[in-house]
Amino acid sequence: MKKKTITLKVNIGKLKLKNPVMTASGTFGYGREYAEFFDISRLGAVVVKGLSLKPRQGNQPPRIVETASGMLNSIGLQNIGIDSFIENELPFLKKVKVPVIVNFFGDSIPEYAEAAAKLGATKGIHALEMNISCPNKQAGWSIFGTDPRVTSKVIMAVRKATSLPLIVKLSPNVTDIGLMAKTAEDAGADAISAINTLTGMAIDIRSRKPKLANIIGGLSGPAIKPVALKMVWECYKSVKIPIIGMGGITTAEDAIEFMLAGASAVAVGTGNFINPAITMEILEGITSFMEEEGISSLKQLKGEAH
Amino acid sequence: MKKKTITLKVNIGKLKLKNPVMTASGTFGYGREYAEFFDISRLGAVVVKGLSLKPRQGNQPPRIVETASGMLNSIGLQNIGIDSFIENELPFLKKVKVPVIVNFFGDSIPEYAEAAAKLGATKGIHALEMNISCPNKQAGWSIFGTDPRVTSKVIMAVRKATSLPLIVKLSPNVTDIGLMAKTAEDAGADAISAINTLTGMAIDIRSRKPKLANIIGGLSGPAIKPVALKMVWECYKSVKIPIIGMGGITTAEDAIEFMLAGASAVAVGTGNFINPAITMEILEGITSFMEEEGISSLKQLKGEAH
Amino acid sequence: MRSWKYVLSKLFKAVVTENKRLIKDHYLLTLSPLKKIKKNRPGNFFMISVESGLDPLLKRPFSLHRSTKNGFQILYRVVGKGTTILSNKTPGDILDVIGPLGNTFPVNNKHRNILVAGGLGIAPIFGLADSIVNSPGLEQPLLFYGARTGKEVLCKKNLADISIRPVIATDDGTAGKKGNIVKVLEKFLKSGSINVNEYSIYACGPKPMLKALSALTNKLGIKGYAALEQSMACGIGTCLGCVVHTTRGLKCVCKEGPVFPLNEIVW
Amino acid sequence: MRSWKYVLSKLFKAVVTENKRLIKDHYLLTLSPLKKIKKNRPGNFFMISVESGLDPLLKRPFSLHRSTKNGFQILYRVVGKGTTILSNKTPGDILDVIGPLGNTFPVNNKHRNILVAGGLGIAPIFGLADSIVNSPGLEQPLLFYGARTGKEVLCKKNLADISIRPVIATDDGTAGKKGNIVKVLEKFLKSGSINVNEYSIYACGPKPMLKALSALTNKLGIKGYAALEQSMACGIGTCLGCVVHTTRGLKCVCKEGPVFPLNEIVW
Ligand SMILES: Cc1cc2nc3c(=O)[nH]c(=O)nc-3n(C[C@H](O)[C@H](O)[C@H](O)COP(=O)(O)OP(=O)(O)OC[C@H]3O[C@@H](n4cnc5c(N)ncnc54)[C@H](O)[C@@H]3O)c2cc1C
Ligand SMILES: Cc1cc2nc3c(=O)[nH]c(=O)nc-3n(C[C@H](O)[C@H](O)[C@H](O)COP(=O)(O)OP(=O)(O)OC[C@H]3O[C@@H](n4cnc5c(N)ncnc54)[C@H](O)[C@@H]3O)c2cc1C
Ligand SMILES: Cc1cc2nc3c(=O)[nH]c(=O)nc-3n(C[C@H](O)[C@H](O)[C@H](O)COP(=O)(O)O)c2cc1C
Ligand SMILES: Cc1cc2nc3c(=O)[nH]c(=O)nc-3n(C[C@H](O)[C@H](O)[C@H](O)COP(=O)(O)O)c2cc1C
Ligand code: FES
Ligand code: FES
Repeated sequence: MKKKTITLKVNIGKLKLKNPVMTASGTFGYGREYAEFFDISRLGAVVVKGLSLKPRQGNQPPRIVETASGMLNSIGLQNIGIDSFIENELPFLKKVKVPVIVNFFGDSIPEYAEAAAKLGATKGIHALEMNISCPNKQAGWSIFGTDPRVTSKVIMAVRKATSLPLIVKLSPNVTDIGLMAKTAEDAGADAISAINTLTGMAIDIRSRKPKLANIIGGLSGPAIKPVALKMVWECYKSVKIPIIGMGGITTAEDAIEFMLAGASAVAVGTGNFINPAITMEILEGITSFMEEEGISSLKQLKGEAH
Repeated sequence: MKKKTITLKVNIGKLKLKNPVMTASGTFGYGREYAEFFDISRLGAVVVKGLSLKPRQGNQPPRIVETASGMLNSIGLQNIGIDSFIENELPFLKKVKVPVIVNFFGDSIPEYAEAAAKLGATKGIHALEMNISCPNKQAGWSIFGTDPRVTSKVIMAVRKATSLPLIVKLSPNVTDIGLMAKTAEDAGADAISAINTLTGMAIDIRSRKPKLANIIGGLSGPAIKPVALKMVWECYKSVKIPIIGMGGITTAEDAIEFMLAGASAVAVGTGNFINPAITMEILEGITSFMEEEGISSLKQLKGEAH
Repeated sequence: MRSWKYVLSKLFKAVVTENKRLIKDHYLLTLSPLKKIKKNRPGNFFMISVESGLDPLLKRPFSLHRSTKNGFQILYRVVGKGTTILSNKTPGDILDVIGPLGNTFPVNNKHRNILVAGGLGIAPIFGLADSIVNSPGLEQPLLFYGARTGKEVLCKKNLADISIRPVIATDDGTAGKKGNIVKVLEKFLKSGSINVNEYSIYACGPKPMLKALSALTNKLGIKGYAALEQSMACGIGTCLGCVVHTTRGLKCVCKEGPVFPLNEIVW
Repeated sequence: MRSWKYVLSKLFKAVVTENKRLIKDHYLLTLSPLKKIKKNRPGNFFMISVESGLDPLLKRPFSLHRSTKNGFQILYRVVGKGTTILSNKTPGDILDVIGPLGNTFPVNNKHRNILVAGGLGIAPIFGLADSIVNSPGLEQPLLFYGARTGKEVLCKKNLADISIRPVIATDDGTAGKKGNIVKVLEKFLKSGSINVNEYSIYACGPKPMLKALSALTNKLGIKGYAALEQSMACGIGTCLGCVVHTTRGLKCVCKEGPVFPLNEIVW
């Protein structure tokens, strides 16, 4: 098969991407730092750090602990706020001409809707990714991602507030992720992203205290890949909307596994910390794999392991 | 602190153990093979491979896939059945004089109760560990471990059937493990063990098929330790009965982390495969740690990170 | 407290004394255990830790290739993460090993023994040949050896040293006959001059080869054994991970094998 | 497709040219990048992959100790898994590195510069001393250097080579004064002959030392800077994992530091 017949193009609902490799929220900042390592316009999309209406300080340090083939973080959704993002960060991404997906969250249903409306009215944002799943919960906050009735309500509110493609990012810390995916689809999501981090912790045996100031953090990296892959598999069985797969991807092989499980596109998170140019290596690897296997379009991979 | 003042003794309800290090079900067979590597009578207890009333064939091979710092298994509860265990395996364990905890399961509530009654009537069994959590579900089987109402019913039935110390082994694949632990406590469990494996999968990108014949398997090993530790932490907050902590333990430090999170004892699973004498190294390491830190009893560690 | 160490026997540390690249991605590893280990026999295997960290996590199984004065040898091919790391070991490196594990080839003292190796299957089969040659009273075995290409025919010198002249077949015909070694064996067994009741077969190689071989031996009613492979976690029969289908139900390759009667394997 | 590589600049492979054990668990690693890297300055650090596998997963941060003709040096102490692996590297091994990262010590051209190092804090502080000595027009800096014991006083020869005679204090008095280096500095600063407005302080060392130092500098109103440490994941300001409290809110050590004004750090 000749190289030129291969296309990496993929559609996430109305969102058309030149390739399926994006960055996972919270691991790529607002894109600027990685531009020192590679031409970020080559990415399928940049998904920015989760934003809220007001800037947030996040949790106390220490916030990072390494674990076996993984890491815990308890950043706690520190962010510069939507206004500052639009003013100070978005212009750079626009100039680079890379599709921008804005990850966002709120503390209440009206806040979610207001954030979505504000972002939806901003030029240069190509899709919204709604984080209902961050494990750094404050005051029962996590119910947005774990109680289907609340999940449904908050998604419907956001859906009404914006016409941008709406991706709902699911929490893996639930009994039945398929049900959560279906809930999101029914409430109007255009796509699912799965998974966010698993809740976890680590303890310092000398001080006898949790290693994270926040006690509990989110586990990411290769350690969680088998869990993430299985959850994408379950989501694919339960919904028709596209899925963005993530959780421990560090190689093209990992990315292809997620596509075979049902993902239309993939996001790389912790992998960026191991190798800042990892997304480009994954992109190359997917292309080589398609060449070797005589695959011309990602459609020939999506869900093929089912 | 002098060495002789240190005691590793621990009580799991009525069950008195000389030390807190046991083996996790399914990773130590019925004890015989490991006796070639060390004196297994030194263990706090041996927890045997999960038994059912009738022998079981389990799932099709392949059943094992290695993952980053972990492994997936889909053994599917293959076992020789309770009768054969009592006749062919228990006598060996009795002779060794090591406390025996029998892990068991059933396909229905009456089967659970019958198995418990039979095991409870057998001399030489010191406690029962009820597996309500194996992820290799067949025909909705997993509801025993994920639906609190069913969990409660099956535990109450088993509780009635035996007076042996009853340990309920929880599934991590739930939204709220604290709730499951409380359900078990209220239904009459004498102790909790946490956690069983996380559901996961892996795909072979060349054949484009799941690597396990059963598609889905259970993830164990160091990769899951942060998740397991957090779940033990949650259980400790929610119940008063003792907790046996497990999930990724390979060092004394890991074991101590679980105790600080609230575990009275620990079990080592996948670690046995990496090093068949790992339990002895962990036992030694705990003793050294206590010496160094001037700790005379494990009570001074239990839950101390809260 | 520390007294548990006395029972350790199949668990040992071994020092790498040589790790020689034979061809391309094939290596010969010579290990010298740091303590006395149990006697090992052809068919047995060892579980080797290639890494002291947690990734890769599990030990890797490798057949005993050959016993040496101070230890034993492993013949291996680099196929993935673990074997890549192994190939970078240098003399002096120390590895954690368990073994010898598994059963052995049940050599028939009265029969003429036919050995069949496919590719890396020569790893245990060479050791078997060596042991038969060195057992007084046993007839010199016959060796049928298939490989992808002439360059991948290994152990030539060592086989010559024990006076075994293998019948070779390669996929591309660059050594011996062109084609399938099982076909070559079939021709031999079906030649008029042979009484199949006087022969036993011992084989190791890729699954398709063994499958074809068992079809052949079942058809001819000739007794045969093959060493199988399966993904393993424990290597000692406790995880139940390494099962294969046999006429007597699922059996663990690590404990009830790796050698199984060809007529009991369900493919 | 492959054109992304042109922008790679802070990501490079470096070959280990030397990895010398200085004392006990202290090592000096000399790296030679396989391509031209950005100019690095005192205070900068590098994120180094000690392993190509997935455990340990994250790169480790190490300060620039000293630039060399073909690369740079890292002075490090073995404290855990990653540094243990690093200590086993031998010449010829190749490591993935990113850097130089972070800010630098803002040396005051008009002041007399006082450098304060505690323990391994000498790693960046030596580089700073070297660069000040080699900057035409800058006065010779003063170095106050505290260590646990005389044996752990490092870089003696290198300091002599650039004509710096450190004021030393050790916890056990086996070298220099017995006691706390900050106390020694305090005595110096409070001695009648010193005008604190003509001095700037640059420090690196354990947290308690820096805390005491900032109390001192704040009290005396003397300008000072310290290089801080915090657990890191990305090293470039994207994960927000490495924050510390400052009077201007939470700041990333990797991007907004590692060097911070002493009077802005909230302990
Ligand atoms: C009893 C036994 C004896 C063996 N003896 C030898 C020997 O003498 N020489 C030798 O080179 N190899 C031998 N093998 C195979 C060897 O164990 C594998 O090649 C090795 O585990 C691969 O490890 P890896 O990390 O490099 O590959 P991985 O990265 O784990 O996998 C790479 C590829 O190898 C395949 N693979 C993984 N494990 C096995 C396995 N157990 N059997 C077959 N394929 C596998 C995978 O499916 C994958 O395609 C034996 C296996 C068994 C079970
Ligand atoms: C900007 C910066 C510059 C540094 N420069 C140097 C240097 O020049 N020389 C040097 O020897 N070390 C330096 N460090 C510290 C070094 O990064 C850690 O010692 C190293 O990461 C430990 O890795 P490990 O895997 O051996 O330890 P781990 O097994 O990860 O941890 C072992 C112990 O070290 C502690 N530790 C882990 N990470 C850090 C850290 N980032 N800072 C402090 N303690 C830590 C842990 O809490 C634990 O107690 C620097 C750190 C930073 C942030
Ligand atoms: C440091 C860090 C910060 C993160 N911040 C966010 C966030 O703000 N919003 C969000 O939806 N997910 C966040 N995540 C989750 C990642 O986007 C991703 O879902 C998860 O890490 C799994 O992917 P990985 O294993 O490739 O990292 C964060 C993850 C990490 C490691
Ligand atoms: C191969 C294998 C078989 C297992 N079989 C059982 C079982 O029969 N019953 C059970 O309750 N748990 C079973 N488990 C789960 C373990 O007992 C343990 O809960 C889990 O593996 C986590 O601990 P680890 O990370 O130390 O392995 C099995 C685990 C493995 C790896
Ligand atoms: S590998 Fe565990 S039973 Fe065979
Ligand atoms: S280490 Fe990631 S922001 Fe500093």
